[in-house]
Amino acid sequence: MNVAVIVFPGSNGSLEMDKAVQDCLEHKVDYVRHTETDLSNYDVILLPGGATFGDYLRPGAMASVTPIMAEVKQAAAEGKLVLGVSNGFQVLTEAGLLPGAFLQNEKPKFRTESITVKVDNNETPFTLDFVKEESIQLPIAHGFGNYYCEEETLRRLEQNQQIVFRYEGQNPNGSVAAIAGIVNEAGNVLGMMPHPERATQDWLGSVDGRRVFTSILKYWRDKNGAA
Amino acid sequence: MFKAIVYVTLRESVIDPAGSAVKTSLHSLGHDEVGDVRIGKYIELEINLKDRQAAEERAQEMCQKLLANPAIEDYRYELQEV
Amino acid sequence: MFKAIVYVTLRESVIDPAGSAVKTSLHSLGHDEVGDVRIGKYIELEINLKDRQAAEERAQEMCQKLLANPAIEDYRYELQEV
Amino acid sequence: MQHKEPTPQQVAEQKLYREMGLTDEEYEKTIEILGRQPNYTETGIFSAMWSEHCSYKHSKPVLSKFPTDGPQVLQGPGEGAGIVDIGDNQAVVFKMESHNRPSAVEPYEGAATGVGGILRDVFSMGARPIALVNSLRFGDLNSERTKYLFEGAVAGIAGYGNSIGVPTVAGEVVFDPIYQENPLVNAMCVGLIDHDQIQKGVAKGIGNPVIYAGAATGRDGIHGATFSSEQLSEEAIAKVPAVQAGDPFLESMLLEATLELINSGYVVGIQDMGAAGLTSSSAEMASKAGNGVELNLDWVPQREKDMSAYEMMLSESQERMLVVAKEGTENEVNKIFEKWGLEAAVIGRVTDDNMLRVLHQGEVKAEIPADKLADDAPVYHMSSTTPAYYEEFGKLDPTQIEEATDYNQTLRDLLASPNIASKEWAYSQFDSTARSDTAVGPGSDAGVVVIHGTRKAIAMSADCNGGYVYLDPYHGGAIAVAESTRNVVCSGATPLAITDNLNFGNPQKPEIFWQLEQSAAGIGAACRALNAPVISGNVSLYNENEGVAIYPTPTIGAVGLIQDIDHITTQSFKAEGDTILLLGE
Ligand SMILES: Nc1ncnc2c1ncn2[C@@H]1O[C@H](COP(=O)(O)OP(=O)(O)O)[C@@H](O)[C@H]1O
Repeated sequence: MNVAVIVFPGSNGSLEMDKAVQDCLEHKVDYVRHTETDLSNYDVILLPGGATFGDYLRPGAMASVTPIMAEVKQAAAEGKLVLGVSNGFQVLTEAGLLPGAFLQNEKPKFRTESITVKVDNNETPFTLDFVKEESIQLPIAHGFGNYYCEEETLRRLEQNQQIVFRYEGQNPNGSVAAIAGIVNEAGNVLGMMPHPERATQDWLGSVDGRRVFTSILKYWRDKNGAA
Repeated sequence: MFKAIVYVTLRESVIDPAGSAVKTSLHSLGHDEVGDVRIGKYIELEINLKDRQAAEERAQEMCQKLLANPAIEDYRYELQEV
Repeated sequence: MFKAIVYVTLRESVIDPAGSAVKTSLHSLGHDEVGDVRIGKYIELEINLKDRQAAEERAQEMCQKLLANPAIEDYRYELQEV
Repeated sequence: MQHKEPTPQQVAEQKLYREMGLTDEEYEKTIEILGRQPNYTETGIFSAMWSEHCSYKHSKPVLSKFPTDGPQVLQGPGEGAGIVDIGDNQAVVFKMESHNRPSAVEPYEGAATGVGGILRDVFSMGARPIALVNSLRFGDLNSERTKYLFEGAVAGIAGYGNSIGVPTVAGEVVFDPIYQENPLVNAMCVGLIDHDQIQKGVAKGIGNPVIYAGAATGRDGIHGATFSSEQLSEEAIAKVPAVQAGDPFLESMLLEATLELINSGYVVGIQDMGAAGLTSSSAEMASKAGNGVELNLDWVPQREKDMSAYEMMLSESQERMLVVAKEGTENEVNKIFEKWGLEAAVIGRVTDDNMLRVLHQGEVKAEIPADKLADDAPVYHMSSTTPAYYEEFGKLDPTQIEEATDYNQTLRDLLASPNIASKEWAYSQFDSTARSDTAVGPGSDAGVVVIHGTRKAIAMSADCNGGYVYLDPYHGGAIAVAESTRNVVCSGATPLAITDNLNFGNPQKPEIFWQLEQSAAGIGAACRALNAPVISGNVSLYNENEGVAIYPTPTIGAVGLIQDIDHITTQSFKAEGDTILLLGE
């Protein structure tokens, strides 16, 4: 399984992704810069958190129009797994790979916190190792995590079970329907605001994030036979 | 040479957290006369083209591709010859 | 009732990181015609007052106290009767 | 249009040097050094380099009493930041800086650029920043002004640190009316480095190119260094054309480029352009190597039109670095900066004549012996007097203090004080989990980050009780060290060393100087007792308003090493039935 971590200018979460894949899967990742134009070697594409292009204009906006994004779209169309976390999620919506958009948090401040997330759909390639309706603990760290979409879009998301994670209890940012993570219709592109890659060691406070990565590997193995 | 002034505003159906926060602050400063507050962007771009028609097209394109997000925002622009 | 439209722009001597990043991004999208980009705020406020003079004063006050930061920003506003 | 600059005679006759912050004696000394009257640009350069901020002219005699050595110390005070060994060829690099004045004028940008500056101090040493800490003092929280300043500063720290992706893991906030007009914003950064990557800010090798990299120069913050060493008056505020604004995105590119550059081996020396920008970085780098530097300002990337030599030499535009590279590597160096989308330009050469020579538009605008400029700043041994208040308090009989009648109410009052209440409102805005190494974020005794790939962790804390220091500077200073190191110890760490930020009033007043002297002595004594030498620090003087000084506030940042992550301990009670022990007296 070949894993690419996309590095846009300001993708300072790329190291976190790298460490998570190493720690959870004992797999190496390749860093692929935003100017590159080939992702054909990769099976899994990770868009890390951070502040691409300083989060100026709108978070994720400038990253979404860089050359590598054409390749990410191609890979998504081919059914490869694409995971965007936090700023990576924003890049995916800005690029049109996922519906909706992000507004500033309801209380317009940056917010870091460990929150409870419910697994709404455990049948995606990213959530196979979770139990349906399971409550898990993940950190959030964002200023623009307030997911917004039109009612019609929300209806479709609900119908197709595209809502994968929801905030449980208190909604930290005002997201529509407490959405914390969604997949595309085909189910191979996941965007999530909480950081699974920051919940991979006991001393980090939670290991619940590990299972996002182990799920990816499980899915890939099932699909491709062995490792 | 033109200057394009682009106004990007949140669509009416979309809530504006920053606008609401400013409204609250203004009220607490005693500005009870203030009703709704909406915060948008005011972008000034130099466009180094001679032809107005061409400048117009380019401005339009930039708005669509990058400056505004149609999922939540509206835009309009003005071109000034400079 | 008035609507105040407030334009807040960075003072010329102050760097505009967002503007520079947008300019670079537009260039890499092939928009070589773009020169300087500056990004400011476009704020719309409802003012529930009948008297223009009073609305004017309040708008001025809000700009100075909260909407613009005189250390780095300039502002201007327009009042529209609505 | 070129500005009409005063002639050297006018500078002398109209005593224009005073406006720039030089005293008559200091001005005389510049004449002695040059053998002639300095021109306008040179006067500006001297005044910036001889400001308290760059020269420590009032605090040097005090600072020299700190213990700075130890087997663990790889780099003591003097460079961008201090360095301490943590074994296995690794070391931690750290320092604290103040951005008090800018934060009082424009809290968001002031605090943000404070974080930016301390990050550059650390990564210009070749280290990767792994954590941020801050220490904040504001006035009465019931005042609108305080709320505005505090909210702005917190948002600024968050805006910069979060964007760069360096976690903020600890800090402190204190509200007291004494800081109403003089808020304190101190920021500390901790970085990680391999021993063989350590860089110094030296301009070695005659003929080597001097390369400017990062943001283009504008007129921002001109005379910030002298400004930050003066009392904050209306005039001072008006004198600054605009406060510096920061660009964390550019900084994160500069960070990556700098580390890649250092790794490349092309670099001889590198220094951040902080206070007094181009002036201090070039003069200090030249003087440390015993060389000279010739700069041609025509080649400096400029953001504004028609900037004079004076303005360029004194600009405090943020996110800039000065690099001395090996001759012949200019193109390679340039490529690295280009890769990160940064502007870079060769702006001069290292010379053998010891001079800082500045050329602009075909003219020599300044020619000053670099060592004299950097090292021969006057040093003042101020007189010190025990203040009357101290004598007064000394007579106080504690047994005469009325005892509280209602302890429940007293406890409630204490808990309601913003100084004791949770600081979550502030620190929840900081990304404390970035980099995914944070074992303990804000909310416990010290912040703890794990050294990735090892079992080791680093604990850090910033503390000071200005009220104690005011009442008894010697013991108050010692207590600050004890508190900060205790926080580190309680987290499972052995203290390695400390950094400090001495925030005081006007040292020319003997009572204030006494506070400075006494508290430094107390800090030194505590450091010796705890084997925690001072490896870096910063001084912020003249924190006064209408003649009233802040409480003497020597903020201490302690850093400690945890040998095994299993030893990390946190503050909270863990389980029912656990035994509670009280240690100490
Ligand atoms: N400005 C700040 N930034 C980050 N963390 C902070 C800040 N202020 C307080 N904290 C954190 O809040 C906790 C409590 O702080 P404080 O009240 O100073 O505690 P103590 O007096 O026990 O050291 C500490 O973990 C501290 O690191």
